[in-house]
Amino acid sequence: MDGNKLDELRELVEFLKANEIAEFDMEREDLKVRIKFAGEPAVGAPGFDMAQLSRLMASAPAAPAQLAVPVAVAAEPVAAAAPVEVLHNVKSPIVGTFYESPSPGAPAFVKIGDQVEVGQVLCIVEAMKLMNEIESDVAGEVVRQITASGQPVEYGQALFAIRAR
Amino acid sequence: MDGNKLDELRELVEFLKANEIAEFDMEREDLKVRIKFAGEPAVGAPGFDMAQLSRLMASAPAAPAQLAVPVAVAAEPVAAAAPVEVLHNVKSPIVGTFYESPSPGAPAFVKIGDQVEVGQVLCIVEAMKLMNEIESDVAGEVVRQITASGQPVEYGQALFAIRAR
Amino acid sequence: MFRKVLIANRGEIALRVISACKEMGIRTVAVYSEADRNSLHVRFADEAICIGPPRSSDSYLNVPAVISAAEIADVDAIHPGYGLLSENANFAEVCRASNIKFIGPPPEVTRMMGEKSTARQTMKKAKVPILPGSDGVIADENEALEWAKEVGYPVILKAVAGGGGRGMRICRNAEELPALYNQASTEAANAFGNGDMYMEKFIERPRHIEFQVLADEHGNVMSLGERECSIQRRHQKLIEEAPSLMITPKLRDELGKTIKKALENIGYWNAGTIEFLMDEDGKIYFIEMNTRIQVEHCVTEMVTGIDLVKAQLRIAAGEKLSSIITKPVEIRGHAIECRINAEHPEKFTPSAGKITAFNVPGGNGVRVDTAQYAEGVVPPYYDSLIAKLICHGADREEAMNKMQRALSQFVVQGIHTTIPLHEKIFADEEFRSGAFDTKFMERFFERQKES
Amino acid sequence: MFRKVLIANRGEIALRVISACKEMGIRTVAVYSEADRNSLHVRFADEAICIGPPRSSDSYLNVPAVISAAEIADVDAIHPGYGLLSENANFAEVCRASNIKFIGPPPEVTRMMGEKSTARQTMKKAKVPILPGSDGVIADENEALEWAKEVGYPVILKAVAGGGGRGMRICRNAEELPALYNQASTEAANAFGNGDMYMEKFIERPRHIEFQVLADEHGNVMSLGERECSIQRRHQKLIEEAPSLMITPKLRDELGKTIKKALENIGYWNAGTIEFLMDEDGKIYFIEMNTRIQVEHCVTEMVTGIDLVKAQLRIAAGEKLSSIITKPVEIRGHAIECRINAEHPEKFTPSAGKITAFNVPGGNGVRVDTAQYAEGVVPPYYDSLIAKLICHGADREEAMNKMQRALSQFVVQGIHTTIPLHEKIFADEEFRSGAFDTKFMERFFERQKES
Repeated sequence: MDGNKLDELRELVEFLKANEIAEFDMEREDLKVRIKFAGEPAVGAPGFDMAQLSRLMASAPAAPAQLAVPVAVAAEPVAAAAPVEVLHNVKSPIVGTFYESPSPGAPAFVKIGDQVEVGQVLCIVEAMKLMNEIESDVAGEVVRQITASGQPVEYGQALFAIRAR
Repeated sequence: MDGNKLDELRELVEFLKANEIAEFDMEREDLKVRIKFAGEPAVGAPGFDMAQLSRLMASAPAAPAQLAVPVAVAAEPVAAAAPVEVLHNVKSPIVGTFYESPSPGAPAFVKIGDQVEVGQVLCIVEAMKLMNEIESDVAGEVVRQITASGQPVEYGQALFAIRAR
Repeated sequence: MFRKVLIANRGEIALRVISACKEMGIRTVAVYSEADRNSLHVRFADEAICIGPPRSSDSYLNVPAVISAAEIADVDAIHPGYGLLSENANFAEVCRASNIKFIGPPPEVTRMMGEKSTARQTMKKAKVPILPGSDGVIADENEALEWAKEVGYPVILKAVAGGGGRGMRICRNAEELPALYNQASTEAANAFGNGDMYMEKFIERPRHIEFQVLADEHGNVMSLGERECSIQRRHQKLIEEAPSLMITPKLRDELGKTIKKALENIGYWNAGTIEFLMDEDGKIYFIEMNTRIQVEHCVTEMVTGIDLVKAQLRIAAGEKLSSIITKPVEIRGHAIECRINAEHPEKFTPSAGKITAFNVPGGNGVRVDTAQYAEGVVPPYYDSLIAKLICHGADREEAMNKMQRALSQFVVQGIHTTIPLHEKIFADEEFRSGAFDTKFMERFFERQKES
Repeated sequence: MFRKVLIANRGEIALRVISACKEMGIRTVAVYSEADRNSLHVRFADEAICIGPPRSSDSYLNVPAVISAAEIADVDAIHPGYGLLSENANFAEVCRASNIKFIGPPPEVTRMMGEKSTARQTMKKAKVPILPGSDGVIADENEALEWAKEVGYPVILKAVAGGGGRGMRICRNAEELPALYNQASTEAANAFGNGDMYMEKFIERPRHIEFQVLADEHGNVMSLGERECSIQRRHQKLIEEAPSLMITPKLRDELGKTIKKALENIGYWNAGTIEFLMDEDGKIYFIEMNTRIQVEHCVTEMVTGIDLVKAQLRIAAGEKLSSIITKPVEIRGHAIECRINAEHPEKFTPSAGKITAFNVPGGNGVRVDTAQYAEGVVPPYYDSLIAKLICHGADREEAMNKMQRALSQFVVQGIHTTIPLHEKIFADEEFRSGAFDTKFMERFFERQKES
């Protein structure tokens, strides 16, 4: 599927979501689509969505990943497109300041490409002068560090993307 | 799918939502669509619909006829249902008081079953002490007198239903 | 008090009047065109009657249709709102002939004040300062020179039949006058088929200041202070406020007394507004009178605490001013109104259509007068005002800050509105300083272009 | 003044504080739970930080999360709103330790007034009339008899650990007291594991009247008059108004002076409310003090013209009352507030869900404080207040009529609300007469059942 088609599909999916459609089948000479949404449709669909969305994008990088899931599902039956990889995000369980290393100048807890285990410390989030070690909740390879060291993070904000094994 | 098609689809989905349809299948040479809505349809769908609707029903019998058209189209492929008869409504061109006869006690201009011609006087609407003769804008049979004599009528209010010939 | 009132208007002012009636226990009848079937004034009235197709001339301006509706609904009185039939003396006469109380001044007075030169003479006689100028049509360039000498330069020549700036010339001295006079007269003759000219003193940077009055049907008149309406674009008011920074309590009091005398003389009643221009020296000149409730009446309500629409109804029902306004009028704090129009905020093209999101600001000191709602439709047939946002603060500074806050919380999606324009005006230093005039918007647009 | 304030609350009060800050040029930081991601307090704040999952205990009541948010956003001060952390002295102490100004009274005073018996003693010492009763726990039935003799019958016995009516008995004479005392004490011991009892004078038909105060951090206290909050259902206020019909200017003045002295003594600062019960003879008794802004603060704002939230911010920034309130406090007109809850109007079951249509009334004298909107969602995790509708009129009659009009124009679809209940109350003769008490709703429901 080319970029154009993908855009169309995205538009379609958003449109269906906005209209709270649960299932959608369409067949044409050149295209056959079947879409089924997981769970209930997004709360607060229309309304202030666009503004909200931009805020979400800015403050919580986790959001787009969430949107990506139904698109991936929809694309599957269409053709042998390259599968969209779903990575696991380790999120901050608390509000605070993110640090990649135990102390200034020290090496980071983990670097890109590292294999990590469940319970392994990935970083620190400082809250109220306390250093809280954040452990990985999945075993796998560190693919991306989403937040820069020294940056404030809110509850639920994604810190690392990990390819689970 | 081109933009045109997407617009069509949007129109279709909105129409289905407005009519609180839960599932919809359609098959055509070039297109096959199946739509299933999530959850129960919204209470009183958009805006003030229910109140609006009842007012519309009360004040303008024309409105439901308009709604009927797309429903008929949708129903078409389903079965050979009895055709819904579409009668022509003669509407009041002015605000005033409706009288079926030229003076109290006199016989009515027309009665049910009468054949009327274009331009034939059907009734009087009194406005500002002036008696305005209302003429038929269609030739055919008087099927129903919608407004009772002596009743106030607003602009566009239906007075007679006529089976056009 | 009236039992039942018909509101011969639409939009926010119709709903404003309906609300006042409801609060007074008066039944209401809305009239509407086919384009306004889903409007809130239709929804919130006790009864509603469709009076015609969308075009105003076939519905809201259709006198027989409105009167017929009043008759079949059996109302005691008609409130005309502003615009539409509100200053139509013939309509008021038909109401009278139909034994329906017209909520406004007597038609004779409306007619008199609608004639510009009659209004001028009337006010002059009552010692209201009027804008110096020729008393009527100027015969030729020599008479023009004489008048100009008397009025004092600069003067402005205007076509009697004029409009839109055509047949209009500003003259700054006697040398250039004859040529300009002849140009303007020729232009007017070509454009309007009438080359008649009159002359007025030209004020380079006037402020628009108007006084709200109430008068009962027993000869009592009261001034409720002024509004400043200098923020205009092409003579359309955009922002109004009360009080004006230019009117001292002493001047307010003096002008109030003069106006009172003038209106007592002419037998005025109900609500009205006397419009003035103020020159650079703070001198004030009568220009015209509006014989109806105005769009911007709300700012006066906010600072005086007097409900002007209720007062209109009570006056029309025969009550005396002394029973309606029982305490001396006091001006408290400062109120500003923004007109929210369905227009592109830069191009000013009208923007009709369906509103897809509508969030109205609320909270302390914020008033919104609107008949719009989420999923509502702005029809293309009528004026573009969809809401009035009024903020009241302890002083002008607080009112402006409140307005900025409220504008930022006023969400309208699906159509364009003037909200972004107002946000820019309220961030403008000249506007905030209060030292502006009716040419403000021109300078403002220049500044916007530059930045 | 503060540069940046964090609002540790949600819903209408969060938006109320954000609006006040905006109008004062202070940057705002909203905190929110995952359930409130699409809330207006999040949308209209300058910054917003998610502090936890939907449950209050994990987010809005989570002190470390709120403080961390304040630290990463680098704010000067925290406004706690009402409910949640607003009367949590520990939270105020953590703020102090973290060098963040808590916008409210000092934690020592909050703690003192939170202790019922300490508050009573404090007020008694300052000559504020308190509800007669036992000074603390009653040892046995004999002591109970002695206290009852001193207090005067009828009296009410209450369990120290009590709640929900259990361990509570009304005694009308000495004969029945011993048995009732023992029953209540046993019941309390069974229910709460603590049989300790205390006694208060029982008022059959009390009115709930409360005084709003402001105090600066320089020892100055000011009373802003009272609110009447007798319309309650199960101790939840439904309708509040100002002024109370039962408080004469003389009584208002006297009580204001007494309260002023009492709060000066204890070193109170910021906004607070002194709650009283009034008996059938018009005598007034202190019951408790609320050390925060209250839901119903708006009615006081409407009649005094004083912005209480702005006053809170200015006080917390160190300003003196004399610079905040520059003129003597005057009560103008009458204001009434209806709490619009997302509840079934007869069964009172909470009604969370998506709002499908939302039309807020506007116009003259109508104020709406809400954070809801069309397409907004009422989450099931928090209290059910979705809007406050406040009407201000020249007198109580006009305010009530305005409320009826406004209620009829307040459209909420998709969820149930208490709007229909309020409409019935405002049509009720007893309510309209103003001669009611805190038992009003019980009688009202009886009447509704009968009709």
